[in-house]
Amino acid sequence: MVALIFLPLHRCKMMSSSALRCLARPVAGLLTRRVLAPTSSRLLSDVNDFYKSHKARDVIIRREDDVAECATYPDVDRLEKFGQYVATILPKYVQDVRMTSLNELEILIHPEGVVPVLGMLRDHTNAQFKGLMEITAVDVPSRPYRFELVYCLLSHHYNSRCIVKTYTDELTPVDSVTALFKSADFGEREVWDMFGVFFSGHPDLRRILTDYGFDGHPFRKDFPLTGYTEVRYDNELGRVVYEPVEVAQEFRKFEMDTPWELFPNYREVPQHLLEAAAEKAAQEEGADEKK
Amino acid sequence: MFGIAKRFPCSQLQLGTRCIFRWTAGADLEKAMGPEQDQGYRRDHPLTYDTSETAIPENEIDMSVPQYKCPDERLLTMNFGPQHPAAHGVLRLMLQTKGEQVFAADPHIGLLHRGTEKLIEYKTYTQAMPYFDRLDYVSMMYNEWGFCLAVERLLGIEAPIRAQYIRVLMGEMTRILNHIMAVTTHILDVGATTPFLWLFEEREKMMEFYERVSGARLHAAYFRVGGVSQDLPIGFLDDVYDWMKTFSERLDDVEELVTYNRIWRSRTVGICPITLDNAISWGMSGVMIRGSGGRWDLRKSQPYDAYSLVDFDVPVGRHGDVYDRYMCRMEEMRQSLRIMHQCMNDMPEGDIKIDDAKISPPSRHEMKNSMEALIHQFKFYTQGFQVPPGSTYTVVEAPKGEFGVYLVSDGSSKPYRCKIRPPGFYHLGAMKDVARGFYIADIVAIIGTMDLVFGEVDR
Amino acid sequence: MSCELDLLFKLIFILLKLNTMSRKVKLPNPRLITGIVGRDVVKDPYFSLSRLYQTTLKELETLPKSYPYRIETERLTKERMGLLEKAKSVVEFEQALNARCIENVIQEAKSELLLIRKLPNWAPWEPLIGEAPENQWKWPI
Amino acid sequence: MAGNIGTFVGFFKKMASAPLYYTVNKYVNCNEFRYGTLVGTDDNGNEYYENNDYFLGRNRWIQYKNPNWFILHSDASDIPAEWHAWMHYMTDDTPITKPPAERKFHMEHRPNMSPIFKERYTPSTTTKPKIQSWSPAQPKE
Amino acid sequence: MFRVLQRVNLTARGSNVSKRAMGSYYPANYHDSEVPEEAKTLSHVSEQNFTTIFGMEMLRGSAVLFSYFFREPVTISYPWEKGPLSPRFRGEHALRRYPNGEERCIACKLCEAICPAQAITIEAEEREDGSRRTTRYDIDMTKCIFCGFCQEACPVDAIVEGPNFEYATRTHEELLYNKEKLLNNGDRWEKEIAANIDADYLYR
Repeated sequence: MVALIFLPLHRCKMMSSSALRCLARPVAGLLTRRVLAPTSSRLLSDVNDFYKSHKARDVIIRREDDVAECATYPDVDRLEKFGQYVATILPKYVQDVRMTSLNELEILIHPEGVVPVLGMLRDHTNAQFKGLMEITAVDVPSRPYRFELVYCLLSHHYNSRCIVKTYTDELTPVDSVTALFKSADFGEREVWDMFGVFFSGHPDLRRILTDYGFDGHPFRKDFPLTGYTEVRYDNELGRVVYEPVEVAQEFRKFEMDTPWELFPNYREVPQHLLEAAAEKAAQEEGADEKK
Repeated sequence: MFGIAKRFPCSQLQLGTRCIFRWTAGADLEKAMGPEQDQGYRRDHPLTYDTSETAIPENEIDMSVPQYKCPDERLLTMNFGPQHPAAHGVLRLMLQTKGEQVFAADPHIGLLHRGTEKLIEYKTYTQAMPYFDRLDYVSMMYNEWGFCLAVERLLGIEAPIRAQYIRVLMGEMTRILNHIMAVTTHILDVGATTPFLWLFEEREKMMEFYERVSGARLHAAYFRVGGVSQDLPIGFLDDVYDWMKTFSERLDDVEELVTYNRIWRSRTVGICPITLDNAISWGMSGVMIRGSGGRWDLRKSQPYDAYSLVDFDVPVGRHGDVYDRYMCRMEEMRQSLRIMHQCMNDMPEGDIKIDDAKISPPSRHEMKNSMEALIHQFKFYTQGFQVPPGSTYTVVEAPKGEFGVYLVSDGSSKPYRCKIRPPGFYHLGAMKDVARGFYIADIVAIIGTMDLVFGEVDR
Repeated sequence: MSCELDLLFKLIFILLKLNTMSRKVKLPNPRLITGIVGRDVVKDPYFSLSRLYQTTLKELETLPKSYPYRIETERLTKERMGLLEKAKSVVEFEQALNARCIENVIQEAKSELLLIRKLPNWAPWEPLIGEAPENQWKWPI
Repeated sequence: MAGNIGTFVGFFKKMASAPLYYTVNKYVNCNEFRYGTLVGTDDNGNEYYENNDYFLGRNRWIQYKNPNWFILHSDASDIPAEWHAWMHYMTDDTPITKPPAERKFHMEHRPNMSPIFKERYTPSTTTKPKIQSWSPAQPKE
Repeated sequence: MFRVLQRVNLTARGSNVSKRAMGSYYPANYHDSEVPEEAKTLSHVSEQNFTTIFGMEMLRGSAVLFSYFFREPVTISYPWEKGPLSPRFRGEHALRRYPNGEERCIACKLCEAICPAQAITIEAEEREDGSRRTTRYDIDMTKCIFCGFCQEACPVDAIVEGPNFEYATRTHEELLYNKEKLLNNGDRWEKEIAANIDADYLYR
């Protein structure tokens, strides 16, 4: 983030342009056009004619009727039905299917079912999630299985997305889906590098984004933001050396949390309150019946 | 003519054995590429009768790893980049070559890894926004757009209609910026300097437009959650219109020079053909998938902001090679002009930020005259705004492809996890397969056609 | 006259082009009428598709009878078979399915078939192998 | 087009009227033979020219003041704040047509001093030291 | 051979499909013609041959190139001519003063809180006249990402990103600005900063 904008030419400016250039300038200037001068344009004058006449282009223009089916996205009803369907055809692995409030379909599965579920979603005619757009993980250290693995799938055919989630910890390997999706190659390597989730069956599980010989998995929540080591070029040794990290000014963590409760809807309701509410409702019902 | 015998096999390998369907291939292919090619077909399958088209392979995807042990003494392992000028940044490619022919390519990335996703976990949503400019630093505003849409989705808000139009306008300008960079540097790598100089002049003008709306030529930080930071200045649209009128002419010049040029065509036609099935399986998106005939554009299929209100066409290639992708990019630039033109005409008056004091800061006039607004100003810039708990995977059709943000919120003012899905990362993942069998000079063309920017690949 | 000229041109053209051709990859098959790269025109789509559907139906019998996937896939396959028999042309079949091209439909049928072959190993009709630990799917914590 | 013919003609007109040494001096300073109207001069002696026949970006230029005839001076950071806006096309008003409000705290412009070691800015703390030293020789009272 | 070399415009999918409408399923009817329709026409072939033999596409490209010879060069010779900037430009930071010479900054530390790069460090104390002012206002310009949030956050328009961008330095230390340097910047550039803020008041 060094702000190097322009290097000023300092007090050493000599004649830099050739005589030829200086002679050519006035001559060229005679026949020139204004750079910013407006001229007529085919594109803006008549768009349709332009595209009709432009047949030499070696591409097809997508027609409007080709995308007519995409008018509504996402198709919530269809996605919801599809989620239910997935739950019925894969009872062995699917723990839960959720439709989030943002209209995204989430399929929560047992970690052993990664390959079957993703395979089913890829190959089944009703699903056709041929694209695995992203694999990522979320580290929640307070859970018994701290890593939540997220597979974002895309069905180009049905123009819909779904998210498959599973879980694992530092030691339990998860089956690799590289045999199903080629994009999983880089995706799983990244998750392995950043979180240390091991994918069994991956043909080439190496680190990808961090340095050669890097130690640790930086996106875990217990990995400090500054890291442990820093590098610099050592003139004497003639190579890059690693040193413990030393920052001139500590990372300042401003306390920005508000003391007020923000989203009461998400509050955990204590069990005794729930029971009390249920009792009260039952009593009222009973009272109604008596009346 | 003997060149064909060497050349054919490689492309045939690409298209032939890795996918279910094979092209009607020359017989000399298997010979040239060795025994590895024989797998993948079961002639004795009950369904097969005579043509290969109905043959069902046992495993349709063969994830073979590039071999690093030289099976042959004549194979040479060589280093391409990270200082190579055609590597488009800090790409280190380990190539295994036989003569000039590449047998395996293994991209080593991460030389520009900054841990943006980790940094964002320590920033408020507002603070995280400028980091997105720095991901794909040739399509800055589009990255901001992806993040803003993700947060807006979690918040359950939508930008006002004027802001949506401004976003589309600036987003399409960004698309032209990006495609100029992609196409001209690609042409430059292949050997022509002139279009680079011509179109960078236009790029410079667009940078000035960037500077006028946002205050920075490159890292704009212009889009905000719930709108944009400031309205367009007076006279801006007039100047954009003037520029647009000359720009399509400039594109014609470049096409006249390059498109039918036999050198350019011989360097691009038939290079790196990618089948649609493979492109999808590799997680490709954007032009990479459209060049292979995929009719897929998120602006059309999953429209966001004002894209459902504008009319445009999407170019689709037929051959899936470098040339088709170049054509798609050129056409997309023209289409972007069309969209911009509509935006300028249809843009209504109105707010440019959401009218919610919790999410967008008050105007300075308001802040200096109203105590409540001042309190909101302080709350906004210290605490930020709180986002309801949940997670979303939101995508935009960035110039390079599908730019996705997987955002997890825990109800505080900082994201719990923010995963950025850069399109270039997955394009590069395909390198080891698509580069196979081509010459080293073609690797340059392939890198160019993938439109790699290492700010986003390495994050 | 013009035909002869054309032939002459062609000859010169071939001679001139031979040199550049050696640098060029011959395009695999320029006849890309499906518009999808890598999806070649199938010579006999009716035969391929009906054969695939028959095999699918046959192999579906290896799955348990009450398995919803089997029921659904049988229904789907039969429906498509019916459409295939009813359709007078390939285009009509494509339109009935709202498919881009029949080759895509063949591709779908193939992957379905491959999937069915994998299913006995996975046995996804069995009961759930394990519940998620408590709080695993709860958010926020 | 027409504008540039104007430039061309204007060039010779000015060439005829101005003395030769002046023309050469201009070339050496501005890297090019060009004529424009002198819009103003700032406190350092830099001269500002304008000729609207050129396109935006070239129609305003500066001729830096040389310390003597031998040393050529062209430091981009030499433009003072009141001319900076005009030079960068932020405004069409020059400080002559629209002088800025005078404040007593306004400081004289200074170019970028980084190349000159003695003049360059060195960071220093602006706070009082948190720990005060004392001289142990003097006994506390 | 011909269709391989010359990429003629293949017809769109729709028209191709309609051409091969058929009554039976036999391959003979289903097959698309080997050579696309356009390539078969004589004029097309002749044109392509002509192009290839005489290098017409090269000549046309050269003609475009030649036309650029007569156009005005667009290069701006930088230290003498400068490109346009807008009043919104975010350059070197400056601390401003009120017209009476009193410094504006009230040490509310909003800029310190919002700065994504944590480039700003502020310490404040009560001054002798009882007002609260900063004793330390450091900006590490090597950390700064020039997002402009500090000037947006500032309730008194004290910290601004001025129009100057020609402050490249030879050492890292020179970019660690302290309060004195920032105030000096403000005093030097105030004429232009004030004008820019006025010019942009509609949008702020």
